[in-house]
Amino acid sequence: MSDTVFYWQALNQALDMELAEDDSVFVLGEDVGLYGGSYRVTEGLYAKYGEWRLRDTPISEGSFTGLGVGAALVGMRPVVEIMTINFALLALDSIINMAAKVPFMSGGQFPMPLVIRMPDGVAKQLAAQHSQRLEQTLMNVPGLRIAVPATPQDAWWQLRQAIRSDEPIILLEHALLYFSKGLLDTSREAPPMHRARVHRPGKDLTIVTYSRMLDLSLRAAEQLAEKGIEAEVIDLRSLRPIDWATCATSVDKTHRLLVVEEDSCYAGTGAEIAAGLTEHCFFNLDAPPVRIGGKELPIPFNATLEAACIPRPSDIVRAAEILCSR
Amino acid sequence: MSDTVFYWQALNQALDMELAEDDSVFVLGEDVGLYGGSYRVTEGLYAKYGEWRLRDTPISEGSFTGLGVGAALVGMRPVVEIMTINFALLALDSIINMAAKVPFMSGGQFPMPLVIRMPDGVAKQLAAQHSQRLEQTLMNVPGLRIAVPATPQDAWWQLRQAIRSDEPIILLEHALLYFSKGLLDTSREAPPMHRARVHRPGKDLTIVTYSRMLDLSLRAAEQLAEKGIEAEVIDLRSLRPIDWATCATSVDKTHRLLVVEEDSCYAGTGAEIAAGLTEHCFFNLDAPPVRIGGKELPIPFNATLEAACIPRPSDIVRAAEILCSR
Amino acid sequence: MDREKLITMLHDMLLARAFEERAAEEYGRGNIAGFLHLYPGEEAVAVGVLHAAEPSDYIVSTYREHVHALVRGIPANSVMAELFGKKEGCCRGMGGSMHLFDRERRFMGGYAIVGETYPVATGIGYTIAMRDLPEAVICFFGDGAVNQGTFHESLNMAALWDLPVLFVCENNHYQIGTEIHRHSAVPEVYKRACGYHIPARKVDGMDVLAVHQATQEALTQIRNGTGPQFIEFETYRFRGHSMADPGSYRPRVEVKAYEKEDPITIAIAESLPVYPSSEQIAAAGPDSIDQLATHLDQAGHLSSETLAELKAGVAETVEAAVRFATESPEPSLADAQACLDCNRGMEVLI
Amino acid sequence: MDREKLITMLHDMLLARAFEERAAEEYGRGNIAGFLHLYPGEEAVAVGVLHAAEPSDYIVSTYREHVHALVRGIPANSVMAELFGKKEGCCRGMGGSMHLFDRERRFMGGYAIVGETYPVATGIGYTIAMRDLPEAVICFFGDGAVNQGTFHESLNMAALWDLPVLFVCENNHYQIGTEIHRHSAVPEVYKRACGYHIPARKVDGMDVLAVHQATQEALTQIRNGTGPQFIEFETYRFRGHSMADPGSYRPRVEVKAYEKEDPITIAIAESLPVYPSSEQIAAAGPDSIDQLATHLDQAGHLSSETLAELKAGVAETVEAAVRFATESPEPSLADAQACLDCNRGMEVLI
Ligand SMILES: Cc1ncc(C[n+]2csc(CCOP(=O)(O)OP(=O)(O)O)c2C)c(N)n1
Ligand SMILES: Cc1ncc(C[n+]2csc(CCOP(=O)(O)OP(=O)(O)O)c2C)c(N)n1
Ligand SMILES: [Mg+2]
Ligand SMILES: [Mg+2]
Repeated sequence: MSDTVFYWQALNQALDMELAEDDSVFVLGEDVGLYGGSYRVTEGLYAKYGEWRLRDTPISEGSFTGLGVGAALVGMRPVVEIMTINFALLALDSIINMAAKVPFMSGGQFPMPLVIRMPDGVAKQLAAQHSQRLEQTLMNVPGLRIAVPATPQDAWWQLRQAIRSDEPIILLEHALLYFSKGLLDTSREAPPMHRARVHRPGKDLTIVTYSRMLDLSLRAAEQLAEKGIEAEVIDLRSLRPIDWATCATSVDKTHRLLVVEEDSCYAGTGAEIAAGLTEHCFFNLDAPPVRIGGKELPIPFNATLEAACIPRPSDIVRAAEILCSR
Repeated sequence: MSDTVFYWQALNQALDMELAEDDSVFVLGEDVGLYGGSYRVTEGLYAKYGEWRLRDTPISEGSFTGLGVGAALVGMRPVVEIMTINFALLALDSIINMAAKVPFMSGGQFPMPLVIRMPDGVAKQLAAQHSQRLEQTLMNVPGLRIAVPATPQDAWWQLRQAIRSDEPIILLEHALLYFSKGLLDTSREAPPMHRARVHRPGKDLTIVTYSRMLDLSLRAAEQLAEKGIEAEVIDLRSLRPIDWATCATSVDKTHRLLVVEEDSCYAGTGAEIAAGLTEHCFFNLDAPPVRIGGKELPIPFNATLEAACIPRPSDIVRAAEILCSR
Repeated sequence: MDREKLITMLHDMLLARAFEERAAEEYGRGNIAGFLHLYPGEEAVAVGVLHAAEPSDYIVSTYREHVHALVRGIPANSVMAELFGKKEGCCRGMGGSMHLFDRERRFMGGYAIVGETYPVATGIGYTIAMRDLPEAVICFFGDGAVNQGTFHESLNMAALWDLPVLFVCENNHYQIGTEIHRHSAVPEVYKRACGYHIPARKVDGMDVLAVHQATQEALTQIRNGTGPQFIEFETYRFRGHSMADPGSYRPRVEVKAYEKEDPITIAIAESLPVYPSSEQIAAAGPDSIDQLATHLDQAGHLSSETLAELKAGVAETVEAAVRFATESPEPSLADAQACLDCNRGMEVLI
Repeated sequence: MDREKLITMLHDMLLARAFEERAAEEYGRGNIAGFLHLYPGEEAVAVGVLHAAEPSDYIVSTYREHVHALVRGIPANSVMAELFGKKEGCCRGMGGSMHLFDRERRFMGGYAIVGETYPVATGIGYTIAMRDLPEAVICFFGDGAVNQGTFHESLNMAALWDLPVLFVCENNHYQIGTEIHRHSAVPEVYKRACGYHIPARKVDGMDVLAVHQATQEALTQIRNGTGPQFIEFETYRFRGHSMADPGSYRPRVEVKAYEKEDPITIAIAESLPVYPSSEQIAAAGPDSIDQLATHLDQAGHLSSETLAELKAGVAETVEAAVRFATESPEPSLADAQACLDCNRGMEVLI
């Protein structure tokens, strides 16, 4: 039952199961079919399910995402793959002004069982136009759910939950996670899709993070432990909604909050996390919440600068030390 | 010199002056020419400057915004009008992945003297698809500036500053402000574009707001004054960058912060304002900052529900009273 | 076509006109607010097209869709109540004038962002093709909407995969205040389907019989599995773009010409291969309702009594609709929340 | 064409090939990372087109633009240094392989989001037309890019306002792994310009002389003020889409055929009105560099010594470029900030 797999494999297995179980599920996007997906997520599925269920599309992000909306209206369960989130800038009308709003505007007549999957984040020297995040853009939209699996197990669980749900759900899969490995136990029951998970218990500060920054935060936590600081590390798993209860319980205990995100902090995901938890835990906080995130720059192509523009474990360690000394 | 004018007239005069002074300025958008603009902002200018400088476009938001980027690359000063911000969802690639990034990606070779103007906010029963805000989407983008004039004077100042600047600048003009009136003194010198303004001094709490919510906040402040609570009301005027100094000075004095925004709070503009000011003023705060904003719903068409979905002065008063009692 | 169907079509056109004129009045009274885009002048398109469709077909429309909704069979009561933003409106007051939906009648929505109808229709068409069903999708859009990128993207996909979509352009010559020659490099809209090898033609949108026949032919083709079809209907709106628009960018003579009945000159204009000149427009342009009534009359189908009855009938329907809308309760915030949550089935998701 | 120009073109094609092959090697060594899209096989297009352009014309390109940049005159040193992400790269290491810019040479950038080149080129064209200047804009894009909405939107505007833009499609038959018949309802790309009344033709993109002549003709038309032109160049990339792509979706026989020189069969394929069948492809497909060299040789223009000299010369240029890139310093965070702030002139804005 339990196996070590790549993140992309977990997604691939999840898709395979859902495609097999429900013939209203179909996948569409650029090179998801014959090619097998740029990150191998759909590998082997085209041969198995054929071109109508693994549909290679032209480069028309706005419309093929909207096509997913139309198909969902008549009860299909489309899984739209946008090759990377950078191209989702062309599909935001379909996502925000159609998928998220039609169930509401129609007076509740039309559920929207649509899944949109895409890699996001800063990968390796893809330069400014290909290093977009957009998480906060989507977070602000009532009607959407956003899942951010950080492990193969979560990727498997959350993709299956998303496909089975009647809500429009965005799955953000970090580009650098596809080839990371982890345990996948297909017999374990899934927690609710939005439930945050305490990955490491601690008493001195709470680190709230998600997606690829989880791994970095855990590494930082180990270094902090050597210095006698016990960080509690929480993986949000979902950005809309946020599981405030799990986070607030931790902050109320540790009295200190460090938010780690990859994107530039200004008006980013961490702003909501910090503001929301300040509302929940203000009187238990010993110091102002600190946000660690990307620099206020488009991502430079140069490798050294690129690395300097997003958080490194050492940045997290340093910030945590300062925070704990206040 | 000083005159009472409509907000749209202030913008109209600003455009007229800049068009007259610099022949590299031109305006483009749907119905900005012959028709004179859906909110009258370009009235009379087509007759005066001709079709090349007041260019009516097809319904092609993605490309005519990108056309502005191309023209700015060769030194023009295009003023793109997107009829309403709702349609900017179709132009975000041009704004975020082109206008904001080209100066940087080109290694600093190409400044981007581009202005993009658009009405945003909830108007009167335009329903969910036409009641978009998107402010926080744009705020998160390094390389952009965002001005949010709340008065005719600021509209006049900030549009002229934006046109003269070599940076890509977004001007968000609230749809319900066009037909509001205010003083315009064309002889006064403009403050820096991003400078926040204390519209009303007070000592008991700080209300930070912008755009149309300024007027509502000022009305709430008057009601609060009658109850013995003196609110200091700050109009941000700019969302990127935010003038932290002006805001923090006030919060350090009043010890209480109330943020008023029109959009839904979750991951909205107010999240950054609250998180940022908490970082600046934590040890001077007597209570957690409070955010007042729109409900977590797409905007309903029904008038009563629409009104209930965005802040009203009474909501602000109530929140301020509770905040001051903590 | 049998007499009954013709009379039904005339009825629907009369109802459409009466409903819209009344909506304008109610807007004036403040009972309707927001953007209100009316249809007078274009009735022949909605009626001709939708009477050629089967109940199992799907309809995707724009913000100018009251008449599409009515002709499709959504009761005038529930359309008017939606315009009033009331709870008994077809979208419980959440959608309003620009967003009419009706699941039962496969009326898949009014979309207010220009260009959204294409991908939605294409997605429904994809499903039909995948399931190999005999249904079709009818996708409405205006002449201005043709310049949106989704037109290009969606028509390419629809043609590439032979999807059963009928693309219906309501060419009323204007994108708000911008006349078609000023917004389209190729003002003969149907010619723009050439980039996708989609069979396309132009049809007189003021002649309901021509509209009906062209639609039937196209739907027959589609049901044969040959992929999408495209029809441009040339028509005209008698009013401004929306209630907020005085329409002063249009030459008076042009509007007048279209308002005047003249079936001979329209026939001339119709036979022209390109868009008519302003002189031709000025000389042509019938009101399509009068045209159909005349046709029925001359064919001995319609007595003046029947016409009077029809008119009285639709007046009553509209009057009743306004009463219904007025009396309908307002939706509550809890109703709004329920609409948003309509798709929350899964326990695992909170 | 005079001998010198021909030799220069051959030189540029050889440089292009050598530069790209070396870039692939440096990628293998880890000196270049990220997406690296190479041009071997397509050299005739960049060289033929850009040698027909004036220095005062503007060039807008994609992520597969190293060769466009080199042929336009950006020194190999500064292109290679940019690929290495170094400070002396043409964009100071901020842009990288997909974002080459050069203000002086009017090289207006490589854009990595498919479909962005159209509006940028249209905006530059708008400015030229408004100012009534004799310049033109050359806009590059691939066959896959033709399905992006901006294609449609921008071509409509360019045609509507008679803008001086030459739209150049580099049709290499693939959108990454998706062959053109699977992404375009009308696979003859040039025919898609019909929706905008833009004069369009298809030209053999493996024959640099044909490319050059077609471009000259189109630019002459454009400078006459008649509006945009469109040329589809049929070509082929010998490598995968990018260094990350093994290209296993392409039949071996197809790739082999294109790699082989055969000027007679290409002439046959060229004369076909439609896209060639796989058999025809298999039978055709020359390497355009060999083709030009043969032409020069047969015309008595090129001795084998000259050819050897040219080859040695470009090898040296590329070697020097790698040395330069290797030795160039890394940019600092302060440099990055300065790039972002390049447009901060106004004191009023902080
Ligand atoms: C993307 C987008 N841009 C602009 C608008 C504003 N707008 C509403 S209707 C309209 C004109 C549409 O013209 P056409 O497609 O011819 O339809 P008609 O109104 O004439 O029926 C415009 C520009 C919009 N709703 N959506
Ligand atoms: C909007 C967008 N969607 C997807 C991609 C990913 N992508 C990069 S190149 C490419 C294929 C482009 O094909 P084509 O236009 O034929 O150019 P070629 O690479 O063959 O030169 C794709 C899908 C992208 N960069 N931008
Ligand atoms: Mg129209
Ligand atoms: Mg290609």
